[in-house]
Amino acid sequence: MDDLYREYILEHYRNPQNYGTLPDPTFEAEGQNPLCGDELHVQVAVDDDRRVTAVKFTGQGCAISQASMSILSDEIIGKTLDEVAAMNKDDVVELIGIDLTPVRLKCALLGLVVVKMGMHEHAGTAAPAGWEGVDEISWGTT
Amino acid sequence: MDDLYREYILEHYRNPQNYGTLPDPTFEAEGQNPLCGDELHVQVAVDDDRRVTAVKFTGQGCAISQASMSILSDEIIGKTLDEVAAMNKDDVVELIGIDLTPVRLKCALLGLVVVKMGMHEHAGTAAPAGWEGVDEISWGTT
Amino acid sequence: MTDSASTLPAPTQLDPLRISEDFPILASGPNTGERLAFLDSAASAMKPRQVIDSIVATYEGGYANVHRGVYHHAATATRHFEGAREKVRSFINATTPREVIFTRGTTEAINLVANSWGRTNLGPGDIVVTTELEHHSNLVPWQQVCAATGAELRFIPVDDTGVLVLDDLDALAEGGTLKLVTVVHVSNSLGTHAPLDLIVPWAKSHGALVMVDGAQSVPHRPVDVQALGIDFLAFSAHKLMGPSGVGALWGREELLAAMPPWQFGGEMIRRVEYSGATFNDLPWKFEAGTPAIAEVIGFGAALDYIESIGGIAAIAAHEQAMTAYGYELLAAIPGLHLLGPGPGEDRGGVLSFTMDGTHPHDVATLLDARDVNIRAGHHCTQPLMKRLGVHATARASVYAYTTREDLDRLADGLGEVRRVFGLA
Amino acid sequence: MTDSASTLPAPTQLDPLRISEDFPILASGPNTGERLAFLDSAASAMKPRQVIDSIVATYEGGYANVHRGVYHHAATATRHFEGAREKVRSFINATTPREVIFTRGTTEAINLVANSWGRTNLGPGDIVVTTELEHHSNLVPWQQVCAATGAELRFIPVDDTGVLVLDDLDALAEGGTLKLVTVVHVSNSLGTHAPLDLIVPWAKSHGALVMVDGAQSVPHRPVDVQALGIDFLAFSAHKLMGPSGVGALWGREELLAAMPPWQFGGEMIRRVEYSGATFNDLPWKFEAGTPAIAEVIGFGAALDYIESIGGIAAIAAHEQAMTAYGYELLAAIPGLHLLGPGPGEDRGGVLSFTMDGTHPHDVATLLDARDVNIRAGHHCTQPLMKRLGVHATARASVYAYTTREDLDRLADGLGEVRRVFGLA
Ligand SMILES: Cc1ncc(COP(=O)(O)O)c(C=O)c1O
Ligand SMILES: Cc1ncc(COP(=O)(O)O)c(C=O)c1O
Repeated sequence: MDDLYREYILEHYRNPQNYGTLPDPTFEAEGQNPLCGDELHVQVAVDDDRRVTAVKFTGQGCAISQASMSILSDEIIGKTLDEVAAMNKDDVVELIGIDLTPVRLKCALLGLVVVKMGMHEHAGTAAPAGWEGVDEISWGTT
Repeated sequence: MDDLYREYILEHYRNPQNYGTLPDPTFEAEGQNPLCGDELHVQVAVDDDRRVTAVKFTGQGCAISQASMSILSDEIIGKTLDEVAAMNKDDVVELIGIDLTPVRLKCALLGLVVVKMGMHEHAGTAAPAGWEGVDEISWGTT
Repeated sequence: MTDSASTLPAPTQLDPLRISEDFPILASGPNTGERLAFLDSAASAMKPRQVIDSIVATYEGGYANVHRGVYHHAATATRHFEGAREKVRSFINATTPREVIFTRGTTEAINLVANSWGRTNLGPGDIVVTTELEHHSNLVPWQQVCAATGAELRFIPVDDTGVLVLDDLDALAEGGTLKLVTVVHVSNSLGTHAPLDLIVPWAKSHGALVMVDGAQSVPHRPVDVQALGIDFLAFSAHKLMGPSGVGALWGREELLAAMPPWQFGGEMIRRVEYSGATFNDLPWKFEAGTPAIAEVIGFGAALDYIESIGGIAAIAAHEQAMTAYGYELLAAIPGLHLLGPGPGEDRGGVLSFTMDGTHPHDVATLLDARDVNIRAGHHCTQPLMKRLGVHATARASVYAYTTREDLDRLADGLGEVRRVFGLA
Repeated sequence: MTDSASTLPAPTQLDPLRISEDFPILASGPNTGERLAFLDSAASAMKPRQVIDSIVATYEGGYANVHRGVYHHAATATRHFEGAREKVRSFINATTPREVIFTRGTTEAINLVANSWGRTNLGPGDIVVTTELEHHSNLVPWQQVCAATGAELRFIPVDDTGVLVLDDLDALAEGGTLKLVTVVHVSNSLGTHAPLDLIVPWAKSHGALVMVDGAQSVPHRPVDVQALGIDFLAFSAHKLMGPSGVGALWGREELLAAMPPWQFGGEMIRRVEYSGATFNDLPWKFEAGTPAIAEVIGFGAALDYIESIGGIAAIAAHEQAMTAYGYELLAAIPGLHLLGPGPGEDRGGVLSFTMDGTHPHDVATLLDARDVNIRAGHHCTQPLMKRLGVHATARASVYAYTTREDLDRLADGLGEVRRVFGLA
């Protein structure tokens, strides 16, 4: 049972990285997983080269969603927005390193989806219809 | 296979008794079995003692519905209306003397139902809601 | 509960381990090989071999489309199909099988009433009363039909423990015409039992109809539609150990007879012309298209199964014992908060809880590793969750096959969850 | 049929006797113990062991309510359930599984479109065109929605053989706005194949949508929704050897996305408050309540089964051969009149006939004694029967498991019927 939630996840859950708010974010977004009530509010600051300089988030929910966001926030700082845009389900799965059923995978992906929704809004491009609409989360293919 | 449709049934089908119309019926009624398109128009003459003196019918449909009506018409001539009112599914089954699935039973009962509908209308009493509504034909109990 | 209770024979005592032998899926859990401690029957119950066998028997030995076929298998399938309707009638003590409409489940049954009865009987100035406890399936259809017709939807409130507050019922009927009161009989989220003995007379005194969402009551306690004095009842076969894909609406005959059909097509017609159609008698008027044949027959098999293990009263007694046992076990866990009515109250076999420092989804995931299955989330009652100030709960629910050992494993697992999260 | 046909590999030749071994119910008829000559697949097909096994496997080893459960069986059931959606997508070559909505069957799928699309898009001055061939399920819903919205329902006529007359299509679009053309792909009563290659471009030239009732085409011939250029397709699993109680609506994503939900409850919501609700994405927006879990999974198993015996093109070829054979046999019987298109034409595997001096119900009853199962009646097409001047027909229909011997027994039986009725 301990394997399922490695110490690594639990540590991020108890002491999330980049928790809080930014004074002057370039963009921000929030999202919920209506299935379980997980919520995240994410703020991102970007420099002139479209490189992420800071990320802060607040939220509440399960260990998986909150820890994944914590791990993700560390990961994307320093990346360009194009690099972030290229990230997908598999990257998140690899980052958190545990096996998840589809329902729990949605928890893990919430952070990335919220960041991407913020990027779309910022860029003025059409965002995916909604949380469930994100193709990577389609049930049929996992 | 011959057993199923005894010569008796086929004889009534080919040469129905009391086929035709009455000049001066006491009451008449018609009915269809919407499942198979069987149709019957029945006329009944009754004397002052409420005893059936004549029955005539026209119609078209399967051997079972037409032969049953033919057999029934012979049977009810001479009966009082109260005696006719007391007739039920079992009486018809006994009269025709063959085993029927529920769907075909509806064919066999069409004649009795039409006669009873005519009696109700004549008496001014509420008729059963319709062909399917006749309790004896309820699927669950056969 | 009633004065005459002592004169009734004591219900059979269920042996859940014996009963579990009828459930192939319980024999061995997918993660441990141990017995599956399945504590999510409120979402959907497992199926006994008798129900599975019924489905196989239909397809292997008596299948055909129903009602119109002349040949042997068509007659057999029709007889079993309509025989299941009679079993449902008898199970809820309806007066005639014409009052039993087969639907996909509770949700479709409620949508049928909302669309057929609601759209013809509701208008501006009319009031529909429901409760703050409702499952989305008995809430959203009424929101929609009220929005479409101009009727107003009002709520019987709950207190902080999720018990209905009936103190000011009459205020709910003020300023309009109360047409319908629609109530979940037993809450799937909390186990709260709605006091129909108070609600029904109140509704009737206003000339309103009463619809009951029986999804969580019909599978778990005796429900007698005549004794309750209600007008509509909706429930699902999959929650009473029957197949998925089928359920029933019961309605009083004169109401159903006056309602227009909702779906149109084969089966439900009497006579069709290119220019229009007339419709069949009850119950078929409301059953358009080929029905769920093997599922309806399996529904009947599930009701037979309930009878065969001692009947619904015996199941209710067993669940009451299991719920009391589980309640005590959980209440003893530090930081665990049980929601809903207390252990002594009349309640359903649902134990909903939160645990400090853990999220219900994590709790359920960690328990799954031990083959203890519970549900986590809002249980399709988002507004109720918000009203109670929680985002989600963990929920364990019991049934005929639930053992004390299942509940012991739940409690042990929760102890382990606390250790994993550094709480113990 | 197409220029490139010769470059396609010839479809596998089916061995119906080998295939019949997969169907337990065919092994022995209830009246004679002989093989069941089941010639009523157009009403509902029999089920192979593979489909029955799938249902048993779900209930014995992978059952739970879908989509929300965290535990192992819930994940398994959800994966198989959504996997079936992908199989349906692939079978009809839809672009995404979001376009596949599970319903109880064809009838519910059509009612969904009539209520959701119809009530939001139709009004006075609008025209819905259908055909004189329609099953009640694709007729009565449109009568109802046209009556409710003020739109007008018009009919593509048939000639005396039941073939659609397309000579004066444009007249059907005059004096109003053509919004929808809804057509039965293959007639269940006659076997008539609707020329969608002519009807679709005509509808599109008027800016209308096209809905296809695929109840009798999807199980029997390749149907590619993209190649056909249509907008909605409805069909039933029970007619393609899948379980009862389930079917599908396919619709183009942008149309479905713009349509309001029809039924309301669990599954189909995103966020619910006491005061209102927002709805889920496709396809779940249209799937309210617990779905037909084991049935949907069994639907997928039926599609796998079709693949495993050689695919839908092979079934179509086999049926064509059986239909031609049967046609010839029946045409040789004195006093027997075949309805519908001739043997050489593109037609479905349905042989509808009348026989002088006999009624179809008597024919079917007498054949049943020999375990030859056919249907008799109006086949849920009362107006078409009237148009063709018959009260009822006898109908034999073929499928993958149909053998020449089944058809020989039909012909022999019809000879016997004639003797019983003193006609031979
Ligand atoms: C052409 C056609 N359309 C619609 C239907 C209705 O299908 P279902 O009864 O499965 O809803 C049928 C089958 O009865 C059919 O043959
Ligand atoms: C109280 C209650 N009402 C309604 C429903 C809906 O039932 P179904 O999903 O079977 O339509 C459920 C089950 O989810 C329930 O628990």
